[in-house]
Amino acid sequence: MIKNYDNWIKKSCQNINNIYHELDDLDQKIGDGDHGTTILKGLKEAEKIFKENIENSLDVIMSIVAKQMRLVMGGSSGILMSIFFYESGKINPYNISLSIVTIFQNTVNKIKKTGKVNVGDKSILDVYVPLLDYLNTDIEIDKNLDSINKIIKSSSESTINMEAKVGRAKFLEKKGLGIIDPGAYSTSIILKEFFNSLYK
Amino acid sequence: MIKNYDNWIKKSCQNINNIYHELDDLDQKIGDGDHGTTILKGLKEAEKIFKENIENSLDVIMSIVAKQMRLVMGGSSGILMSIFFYESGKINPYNISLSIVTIFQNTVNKIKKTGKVNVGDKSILDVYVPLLDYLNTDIEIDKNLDSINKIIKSSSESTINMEAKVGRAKFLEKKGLGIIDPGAYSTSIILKEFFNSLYK
Amino acid sequence: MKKIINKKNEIVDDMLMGYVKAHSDRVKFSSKNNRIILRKIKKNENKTSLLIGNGSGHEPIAVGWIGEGLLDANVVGDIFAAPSGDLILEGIKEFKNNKGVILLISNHAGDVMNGELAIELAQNSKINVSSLIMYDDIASAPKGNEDQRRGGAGTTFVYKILGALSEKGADKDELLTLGEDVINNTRTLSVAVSSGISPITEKKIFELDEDEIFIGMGVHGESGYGRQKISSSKNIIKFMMDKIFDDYSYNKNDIVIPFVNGSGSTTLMELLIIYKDIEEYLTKYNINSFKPLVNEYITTQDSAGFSISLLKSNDIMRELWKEPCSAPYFHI
Amino acid sequence: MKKIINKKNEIVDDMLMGYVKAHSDRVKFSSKNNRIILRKIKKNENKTSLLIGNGSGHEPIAVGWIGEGLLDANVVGDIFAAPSGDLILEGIKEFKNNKGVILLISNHAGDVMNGELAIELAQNSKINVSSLIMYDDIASAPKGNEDQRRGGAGTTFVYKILGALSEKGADKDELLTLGEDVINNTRTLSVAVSSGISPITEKKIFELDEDEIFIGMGVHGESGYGRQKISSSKNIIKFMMDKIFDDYSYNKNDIVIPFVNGSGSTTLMELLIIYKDIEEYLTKYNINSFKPLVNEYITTQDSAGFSISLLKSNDIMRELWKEPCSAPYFHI
Ligand SMILES: Nc1ncnc2c1ncn2[C@@H]1O[C@H](COP(=O)(O)OP(=O)(O)O)[C@@H](O)[C@H]1O
Ligand SMILES: Nc1ncnc2c1ncn2[C@@H]1O[C@H](COP(=O)(O)OP(=O)(O)O)[C@@H](O)[C@H]1O
Ligand SMILES: [Mg+2]
Ligand SMILES: [Mg+2]
Ligand SMILES: [Mg+2]
Ligand SMILES: [Mg+2]
Repeated sequence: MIKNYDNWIKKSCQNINNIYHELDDLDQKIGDGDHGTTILKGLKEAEKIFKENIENSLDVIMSIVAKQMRLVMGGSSGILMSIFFYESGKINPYNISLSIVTIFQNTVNKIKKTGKVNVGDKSILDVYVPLLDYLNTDIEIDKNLDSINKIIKSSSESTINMEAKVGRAKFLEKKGLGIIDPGAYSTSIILKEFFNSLYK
Repeated sequence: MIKNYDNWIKKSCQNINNIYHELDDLDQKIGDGDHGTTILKGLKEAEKIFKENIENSLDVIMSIVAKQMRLVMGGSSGILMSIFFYESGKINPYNISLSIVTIFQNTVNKIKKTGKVNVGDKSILDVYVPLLDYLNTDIEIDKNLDSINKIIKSSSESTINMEAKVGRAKFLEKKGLGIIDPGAYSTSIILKEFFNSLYK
Repeated sequence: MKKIINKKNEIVDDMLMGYVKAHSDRVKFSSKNNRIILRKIKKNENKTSLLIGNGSGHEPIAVGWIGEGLLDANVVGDIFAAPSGDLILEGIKEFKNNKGVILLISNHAGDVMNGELAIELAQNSKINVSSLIMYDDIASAPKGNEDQRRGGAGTTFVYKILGALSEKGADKDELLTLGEDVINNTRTLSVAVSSGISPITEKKIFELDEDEIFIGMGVHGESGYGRQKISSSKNIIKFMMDKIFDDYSYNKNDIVIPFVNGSGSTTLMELLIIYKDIEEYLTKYNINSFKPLVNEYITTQDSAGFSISLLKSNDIMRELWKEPCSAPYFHI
Repeated sequence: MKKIINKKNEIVDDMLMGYVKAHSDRVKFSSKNNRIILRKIKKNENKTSLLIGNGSGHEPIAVGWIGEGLLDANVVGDIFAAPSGDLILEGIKEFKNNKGVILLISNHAGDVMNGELAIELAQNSKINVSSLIMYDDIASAPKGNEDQRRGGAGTTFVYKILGALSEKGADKDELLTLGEDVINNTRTLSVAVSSGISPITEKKIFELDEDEIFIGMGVHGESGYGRQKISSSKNIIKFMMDKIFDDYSYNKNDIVIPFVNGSGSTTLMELLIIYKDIEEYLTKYNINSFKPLVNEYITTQDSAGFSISLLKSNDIMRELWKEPCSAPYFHI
């Protein structure tokens, strides 16, 4: 499991590294232009911290990773995006599927509470919730990776047509309409890698 | 004589009003971009003050005019360009030609002293000195107006090929080379009108 | 990029190093973390400490406001990013033995989330800390929803007035009560004239046409009342003051403290002209001004623009507002 | 034009009105002329008065520097234009019964011509006045011709130190002697990063390419050491400090007062980073810094750029430098 997680974080970091400029550009349009730089910084730190703490149990590692991500990222995205990393440490190797549902359920609850955010507000939540809904239909994850990837992709893209009610975009003239939410986009990459690393 | 002077100042003001933008543009290139605005302000004030004090003798009028020009113009050009206006009040109606030579001689002396400036330094002095030299050749002014106008024009244009040793242009990379000195240009207009108003 | 800096990812740390070196007689780094800046000499533990965590890029606020009669500490985030709750917690812990601690929070999502996390963690550690969320920007939420408004330049009144009162030994509750009172009586409206360049993205922070200004725009370019053609100071001030007067009821003989804040490259010449027009507007309504502040205090890099903040004041507020303070970049 | 003003030809008068209104507790107009700004309360006639005439557009200098421990008066010219000698004379006459008067003159042609005229006229009226011509900009004339250099940001040392000494009752000669001493030990070098817009011409004051800076450029865009590609703060500071160190011999254990002045839209963040690099440079040579000044004090509208000034100080200078003063826009 630790190997999968190590791989997940590494791959996420690599993928974000390839497109962080794109994320900055999106955030430039509807925020302050730093989302790519910020999440990349967080993931690089996560990769480093993971390695440094590899002797510990996964939940300990991930709680340290999450805290350090929060610390280096700062802002709204640090505190919100580290939630999934923290929760992910509670995976149960003996019942992965069930524990994943719990992880996503807790992540969604915490994001909602911390971010005072709802579905449709144009944020990372708009990726987590459709995915949780799908996982809640009792599917076998390993046999439905394609569907999962599709849901992740389409739900992050669905933020294009949303008007922001949270984040900096909320204060824009057009509330970010027509632009994909950068946090949702980066989250989609991270979640895709999460499932790929667990099951491939 | 008072009528001629009134006319001189009015005409100068009109002419400068037509081209003060051009003077600002020249000063923009080799100074701080305000010479046209500044000299126009000075001449407008001169016109007003002249009218207000028209009951006085010419030398009294012109000393008040000069002081007010200096006051509203400020900067280097106020103090330097008002000198001729001050000296011009000392014209002798019974011997115009001779007194004009004295006026120009005194103007040149005072500009040199106040401005710490020499011929060739790219300034208003480069208009006054060639003219004074010509006047010193004992010509009859009224019969040589064309030559006078030519000298005024060519001497102001000669500043194009000078490198500034005074004024703001002195600190420029090319020391204003290639650009006519705005102060010399405006002075050429004022002096041309001076002779025209006296003799036409 | 036309910014004089060294490595881009070290801007904030370099700045703080320069700040602490330049004002070593008055401020220092926390021994625990170089993102926590403290007064050189800590006041005794009977003081209710005041601190704030905020993103950088808006200097001199708040890092420049550490000193007697103002802040005890500032926790500094990256450019335009609130510091994490964990870091703010470290800042709060510097005062764990103090009678009380107040964490000021300017109402911006990141600052609130991280601030609240820090408060929760600190309270778990039995530190007597409370937060005070400050808001004043009338363009960011309508009348009736004041507490959803964002923190703008008017938060300065809270910093300064609580700073002075805490110095005199007031306890936390007294400070919080006065703080709420100041917030309730503060209104701010800002206008953007042209964008500065972000040192991170190296791009303009927002776009405005050559003849356009934007009334109510937030510090990062977020919208308010919208774009209009630039006009005279008098016109713009009338438009803005009318909006402020629609939002709060000022009465004859009220005494307000006006604060005209420049956002970076708007010149002091302009700010003073703006102040003149504001005072003339107030005078027409028979409202008096008390010790106004006119300068650049909360900037967004080299953006051009300004904000008007008004505090409808009482005697106590005015007394505290004019108290001297020793912060390197706050001057009354 | 992206400037918030009213009528273009009333900019200076509007600004002064705003200034006097905003700081009515400390400054006022002369009853004779609204271009002469005085302390609200005149010090007694035993004081040697300090004043200066200068063009506007560079605020807060010098109009913002009127107050106890600094200037007694400022005579304000139009944008970038020295006031006429006649107007400066009016300013001097405000102190005609004082023990002595010093007219500070920053070495720029217009200021000198008009200042000298004023001195001549005032001396004719039997006022005990002298001028002190201040220069410091090493890019404007070579070593050996120091007195032909222009007045730059380093003139600030003269204002502040003589301001503090004159407040203590020193007489004119003592002040002039110390003033000369300060001037002889001051060096300034400036760099332009990008041009602001002149409120008169509505155009850029000078032109620089997107990746270019200009070392030694004067406040209106005049040339010095020339253009170079922008590089890191460390590189630029090394280049500039090397030039300053070529010009004046600093020794181990010298104590210098550093002043980093921002010319308008250069951010405080940058100025503090620059200060860090300056202090590190000084430290390498074992030179100590004393109470540095880092902020925007002498600006050229919204131009970007900065200058470095160093005063090699002695005990007396340092004592006077750190004295408090009450001017609305000078803070030590
Ligand atoms: N209240 C919120 N709830 C959920 N997600 C949020 C919230 N606020 C911001 N976000 C997410 O954070 C992203 C921006 O992240 P980032 O640019 O790193 O932070 P910042 O806005 O502090 O610069 C947005 O695209 C959005 O997805
Ligand atoms: N020392 C000097 N001697 C003679 N003429 C000078 C001197 N300095 C400046 N001038 C003249 O003044 C002109 C500039 O005038 P203006 O732009 O009105 O003043 P400023 O330079 O104060 O803005 C120059 O073109 C030059 O002819
Ligand atoms: Mg962002
Ligand atoms: Mg000029
Ligand atoms: Mg950010
Ligand atoms: Mg000028």
